[in-house]
Amino acid sequence: MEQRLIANKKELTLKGFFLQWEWLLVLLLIGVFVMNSNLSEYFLDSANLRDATMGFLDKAFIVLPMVFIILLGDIDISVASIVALSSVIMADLYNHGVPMELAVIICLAVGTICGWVNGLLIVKYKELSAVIVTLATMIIYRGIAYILLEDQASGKFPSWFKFLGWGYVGGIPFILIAFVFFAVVFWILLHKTTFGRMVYAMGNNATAARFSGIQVDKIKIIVFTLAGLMSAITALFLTSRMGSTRPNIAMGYELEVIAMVVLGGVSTAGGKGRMIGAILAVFLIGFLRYGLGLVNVSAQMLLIIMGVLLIVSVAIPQLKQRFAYARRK
Amino acid sequence: MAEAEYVLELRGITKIFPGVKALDDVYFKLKPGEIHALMGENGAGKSTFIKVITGVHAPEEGDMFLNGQKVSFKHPTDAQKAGIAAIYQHVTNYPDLSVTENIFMGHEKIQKGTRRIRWKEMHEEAGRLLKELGAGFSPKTLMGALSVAEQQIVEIAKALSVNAKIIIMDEPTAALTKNESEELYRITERLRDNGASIIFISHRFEDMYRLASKVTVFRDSKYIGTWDVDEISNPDLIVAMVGREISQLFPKTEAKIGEELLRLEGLGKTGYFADVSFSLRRGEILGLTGLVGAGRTEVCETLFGVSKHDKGTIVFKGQELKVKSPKEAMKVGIGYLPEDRQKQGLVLQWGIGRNITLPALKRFSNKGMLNNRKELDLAKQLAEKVGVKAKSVFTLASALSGGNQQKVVFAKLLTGDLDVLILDEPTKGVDVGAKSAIYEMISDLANAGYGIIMVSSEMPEIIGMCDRVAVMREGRITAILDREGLTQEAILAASMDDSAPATDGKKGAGA
Amino acid sequence: MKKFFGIFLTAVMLVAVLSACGGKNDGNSGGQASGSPAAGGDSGAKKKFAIIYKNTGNPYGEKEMEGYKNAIEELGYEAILKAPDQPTAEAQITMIDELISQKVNALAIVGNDPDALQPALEKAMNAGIKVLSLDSAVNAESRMLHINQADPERIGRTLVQGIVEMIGGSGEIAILSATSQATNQNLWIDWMKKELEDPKYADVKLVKVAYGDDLRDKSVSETEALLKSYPNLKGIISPTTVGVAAAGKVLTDKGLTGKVQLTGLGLPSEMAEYIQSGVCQWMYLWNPLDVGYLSGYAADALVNGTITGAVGDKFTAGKLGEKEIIADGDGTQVMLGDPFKFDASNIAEWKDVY
Amino acid sequence: MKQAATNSAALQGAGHDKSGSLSANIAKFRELGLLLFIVILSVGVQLRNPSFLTWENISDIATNTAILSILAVGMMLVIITRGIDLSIGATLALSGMVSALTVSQYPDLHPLLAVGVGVGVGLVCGVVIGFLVSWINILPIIATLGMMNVFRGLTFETSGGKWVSAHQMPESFKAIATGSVFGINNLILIAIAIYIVAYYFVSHTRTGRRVYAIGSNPESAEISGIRTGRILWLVYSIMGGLSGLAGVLWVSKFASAQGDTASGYELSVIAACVLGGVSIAGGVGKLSGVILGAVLLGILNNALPMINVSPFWQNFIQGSIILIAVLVNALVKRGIDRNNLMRRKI
Repeated sequence: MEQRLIANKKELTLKGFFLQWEWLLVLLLIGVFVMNSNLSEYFLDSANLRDATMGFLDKAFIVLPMVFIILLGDIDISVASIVALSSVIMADLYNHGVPMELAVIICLAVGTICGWVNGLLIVKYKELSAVIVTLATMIIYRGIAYILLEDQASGKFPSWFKFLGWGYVGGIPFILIAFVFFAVVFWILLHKTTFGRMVYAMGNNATAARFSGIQVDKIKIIVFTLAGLMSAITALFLTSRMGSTRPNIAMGYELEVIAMVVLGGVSTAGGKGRMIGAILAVFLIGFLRYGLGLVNVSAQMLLIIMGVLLIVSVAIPQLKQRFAYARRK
Repeated sequence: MAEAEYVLELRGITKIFPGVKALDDVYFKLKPGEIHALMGENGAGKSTFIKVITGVHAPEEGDMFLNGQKVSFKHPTDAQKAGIAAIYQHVTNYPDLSVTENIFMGHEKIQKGTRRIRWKEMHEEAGRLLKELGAGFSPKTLMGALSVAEQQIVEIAKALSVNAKIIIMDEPTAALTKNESEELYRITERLRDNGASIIFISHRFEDMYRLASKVTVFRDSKYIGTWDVDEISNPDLIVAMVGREISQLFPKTEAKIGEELLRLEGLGKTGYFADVSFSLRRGEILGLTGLVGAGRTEVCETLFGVSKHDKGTIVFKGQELKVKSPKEAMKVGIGYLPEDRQKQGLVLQWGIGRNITLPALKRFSNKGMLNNRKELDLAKQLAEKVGVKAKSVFTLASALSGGNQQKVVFAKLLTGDLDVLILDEPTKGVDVGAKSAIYEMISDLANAGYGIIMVSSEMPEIIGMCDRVAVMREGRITAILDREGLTQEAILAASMDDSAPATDGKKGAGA
Repeated sequence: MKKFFGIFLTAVMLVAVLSACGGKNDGNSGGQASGSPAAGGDSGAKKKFAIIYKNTGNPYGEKEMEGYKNAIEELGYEAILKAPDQPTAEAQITMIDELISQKVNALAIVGNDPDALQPALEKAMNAGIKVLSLDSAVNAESRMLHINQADPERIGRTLVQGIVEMIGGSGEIAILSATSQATNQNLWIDWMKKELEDPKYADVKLVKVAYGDDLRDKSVSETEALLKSYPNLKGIISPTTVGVAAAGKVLTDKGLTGKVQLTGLGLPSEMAEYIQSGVCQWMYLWNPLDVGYLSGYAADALVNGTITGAVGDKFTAGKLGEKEIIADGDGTQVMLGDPFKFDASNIAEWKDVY
Repeated sequence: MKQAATNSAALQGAGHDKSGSLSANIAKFRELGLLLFIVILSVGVQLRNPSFLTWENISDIATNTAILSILAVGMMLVIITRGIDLSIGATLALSGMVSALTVSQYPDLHPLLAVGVGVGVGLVCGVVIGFLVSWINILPIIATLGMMNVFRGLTFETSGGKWVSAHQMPESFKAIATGSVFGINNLILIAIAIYIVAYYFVSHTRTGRRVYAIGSNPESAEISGIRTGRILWLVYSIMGGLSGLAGVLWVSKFASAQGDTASGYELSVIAACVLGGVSIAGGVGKLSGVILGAVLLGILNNALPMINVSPFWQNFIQGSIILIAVLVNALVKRGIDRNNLMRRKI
């Protein structure tokens, strides 16, 4: 067999570079800004924009690990309940005299454990889909929160805790800084490490990944555990913003998070999509909501808009395939 | 309609899948009431050919005539209506539904007015068909609970139930023992006598000699020729199928056999295989053959830590080996080239570079951080070593031909430092050119001191490549044959014979 | 090329969606707020008064917002009405942020949680916005003034007196409340319990407080459970609009009219049916229109400084006349007046109002 | 409703798995287990509260379970095809609201027409989802998630924030849910009727069986020439239609239509199916099981308040029961497979 040389440099075509979902999101983001600044004179105001991020970034922390989960072709609908449970436990402990610092650590621990349990159940019972497992744990985790806090709303945290959700560092909201930090960490984890590579492999072809010596179960558990941890982090910021917590906080967050990830171009079939897309989607949806809020669009109209946006954003890649296929025929 | 000379005729059929030409200008003629063998090695394009006939795939070029009329099937139902039925190689059934439903799926018996399913009739009809085929199970059994052979029979019953004029059987004997095959021959002949024309696909000569009056050969998705069975000699047929003389195809060089690497002692796994024992030494190529479903793949997967055995021991380099995952297996030095490279071997949506480096991420990452430069260099160097034909390491694996895909999977094995290579059907669905390249590679690896287990159903390559051959049947080793005096007959006898396993020193107890 | 086509398609469709929303919310904001807030320049001059209700699609809330809007428009200012789709504090916090950005002059809120809104509302007050709560209060630190639809004590005591009168002075009674966290309901229930401590209710026994979560199905099965578990139950108090209507429905379907008495706080429109049929002889509610209306004038008074929210301040609330601010725990409040009693005699004229 | 359950179970037995096949037996055994659990639960509750097993209470449970069980039929079909539908709560609300508004406008409208309106609206919703899933092949969970928001929003829009309440509805309309034929409440009768039709559909019509075929093995469904797309579309339309019906019944039962009607109800319906042994992996699911699952949930909702379980425990208990049920399912399935292997003589 004659030796043939194989190039190992990627030939970059400009078109290839710009024809990416992410660029579309950037365009849309710009579109949102233009639209909003036309709709309301309050939109293009550095202070407002800055504070707006505080309003929608709390749930964004869950988006980061959810990217991994959906890349694996799974889904986790229990995250919102994990937020509630870890937040409630933290508040409850604090009000029973546990120092806040410790309570915070325990909050993180609780979230992590919840996520780990999800992961464990999912790999131990492969015949159950992640949807069903997390559906059950979703009800259970929130159930525990109710048992703990019953009808109380628990709060009155020390003043420094308020800083998480409301504080600024050099005029920049702390929550924004925190999000940027985590976003970078998760971006590196997904795109620059062996771990991220393995996740992609599993998402595309779990069997092949296994035969290539990847410990698929271990990775899956880690990913779901990460989701738990980040939910706990969301719990911290959300609780701090609310100044008090109760068992029914963060209702419906799981759906918003999934919507953001999908809009970010992460394929629900697994294996396709990038971190940057999801991050863009967070800001896209966030600023869209904020802008529409500024002109007092009714809540139900917002619901409809978000629903349509989600459908359209998943429909498009599918339609593209259909057209491409039709062409080949 | 028998006035037409051919019930079925295909002219110049070409079918292209993204990246591959699955059928390249092939011809086929089927006379009424004949059994026509269609032969060729795995990947010669036989299965695609059937799917074209049954309307699953629409060909890019070529015409199809039914009783002289030109037809083109838009949809499988069209083919069914035209009286064409196929018994696919990978049994396609509904495990959660009853046998009756599997038989009648797509053409249920329904009441005229109410459109109600007539269960009673269907069950009776199904029962009758099964009895004819000499099956012992009730038509109300769930399909999932049947054995491969039993499911095979249900598939045939399905074909009977539509009293098809043309019946296509795709490798029906691949998983059957001698008696079962005999049974099948009987059934097939009766079908013919009832006026059906049968396309019988196989790469087993005795099937052809036993049944067919004509034989057509495909190779590398091309049409090679059609002959009367009694016209063509065995060697000629092999040349037709394989493309060249066995001797020049298999560059088997005598490697020096070294110390023992691997020894299985009474290995068993409930429901899959029992008391499997053999040993493997450096530089040796051990063939592992037998019928499909005889448990060969299961044994290999156990060695590779994909699944666990529940009896016996594996001895690797002197001490007992317990691998719980492929990762561990690769760490100790056992590599596996899986049977289905598309499902188990490759990430088709990825470039070949990433595929090659997947098992060896550690080698070019430090503390988990990837080093792309190093990765690409490694990928390039390995891809060239195995002679993959591709533009760059970013070429998508899905865009490669079967042969090149297989080479990529080989390259994956070369990333780790291994001692034992398990190659499961290494040349399945690979064109002749790539085949000889792969054979070359295998014997080089043997010379380089690897111990190689080669699983295959292809008699020629087993005979051509192996130092010793272990034959399995129904989960047991029935014979271990040495290179000298290695003949198809001997292997087939050991793999198909229904008499008590010809145990080579081992007891046939347990499980 | 294909790909380009795909992307192009994508862009077109998504932009279409966005512009669609753009279009929608123009039209929509017209309906939501009087005067288009999008109409830049002059809207800075016009004072803006915002109100946030618990959640959208609740007629009681619509009425309260309507009352507020009426007041503000009487005063010739612009009113902004907001309500999240779910009754959660998170959603209200976001809306408060949006209103702060819009530099509204005053913000009236019906809290979904007494404490959770504190940081947000404090931020609003620091931004110079006058903050008051109405109907269900937020805690004293996070408001300047609370508009109380009726004295919780009066509500609690009146309801107990009512049911006791209906059941003829003795027997088992139960309470069907809203969610277990509802601030108002819990407060009223406490007062009911206090009233029941009075010796003259010696043979009236409160057997259970059930929670219907303001969900129809749950309220119904909770009521049924009450009837099963306490066969000789004589009366039910349900201080929540959904609960009392659900209870009325159950009693009607089971033909327990007259056997088990029902009273509570309900919407006339919802309850008309059962009051006319006698299932519920009478029930109470204040006029949400007035609650909103009063809040509107209070907000205005806060903005133009006639009041600071301190005890003793007085202001005139349009057609409602002069109101005085009184203490309420560690905060201050304005009392609308006593709850209004609806019975067979007057329900007909109210059932179409709200 | 109970008897509907049992006899449809019997009939189904006649339908296909009356064989000696082991898995079939275990599947039956599985439902018996569920039944047993229900009995034990009932007895336990009965001991705590004697008024539980009264005829009146049983009929209450049945009435309250009727709507759930109607929805569960549709959801079973959806899940059998390896899908899921999160939008039914919203669909229910929308169609309920529309029909309520209609009757409040035209009080002398015949109740059947009102039902027709509701079903119609639901059907449209279902068709839309079916289109998204079968033609644009969007993952069901995502498609229904998005449409859930849309339908819910539309409900608020159509109602303009108002509720439609008892006095705006004509007696005839309220009678749909409250009326009864020889002592059996209409809801129960409707549910039974639906189950009989559904039973006929899944086990005696071609299309019905093909729903199973698709779920059991989509690839070979294609090869044997089943038009997968159409059947998927049909299934989601049925789901929508049933949600529409449920919407009307709901509104008529509670004599009130709100914007937030039945939000989150989809979870209970899915739970009922999962409890009833419908496999998310597709292809498996029996009406007898589903109805038992619905009844079990109905009993829980009714019993927990009656035995004074703190309302705060109810979430946890229901969640745990669902989890346990699915785990048991999984383990039983493994048991079957292991047995099948054992039977292979080697």
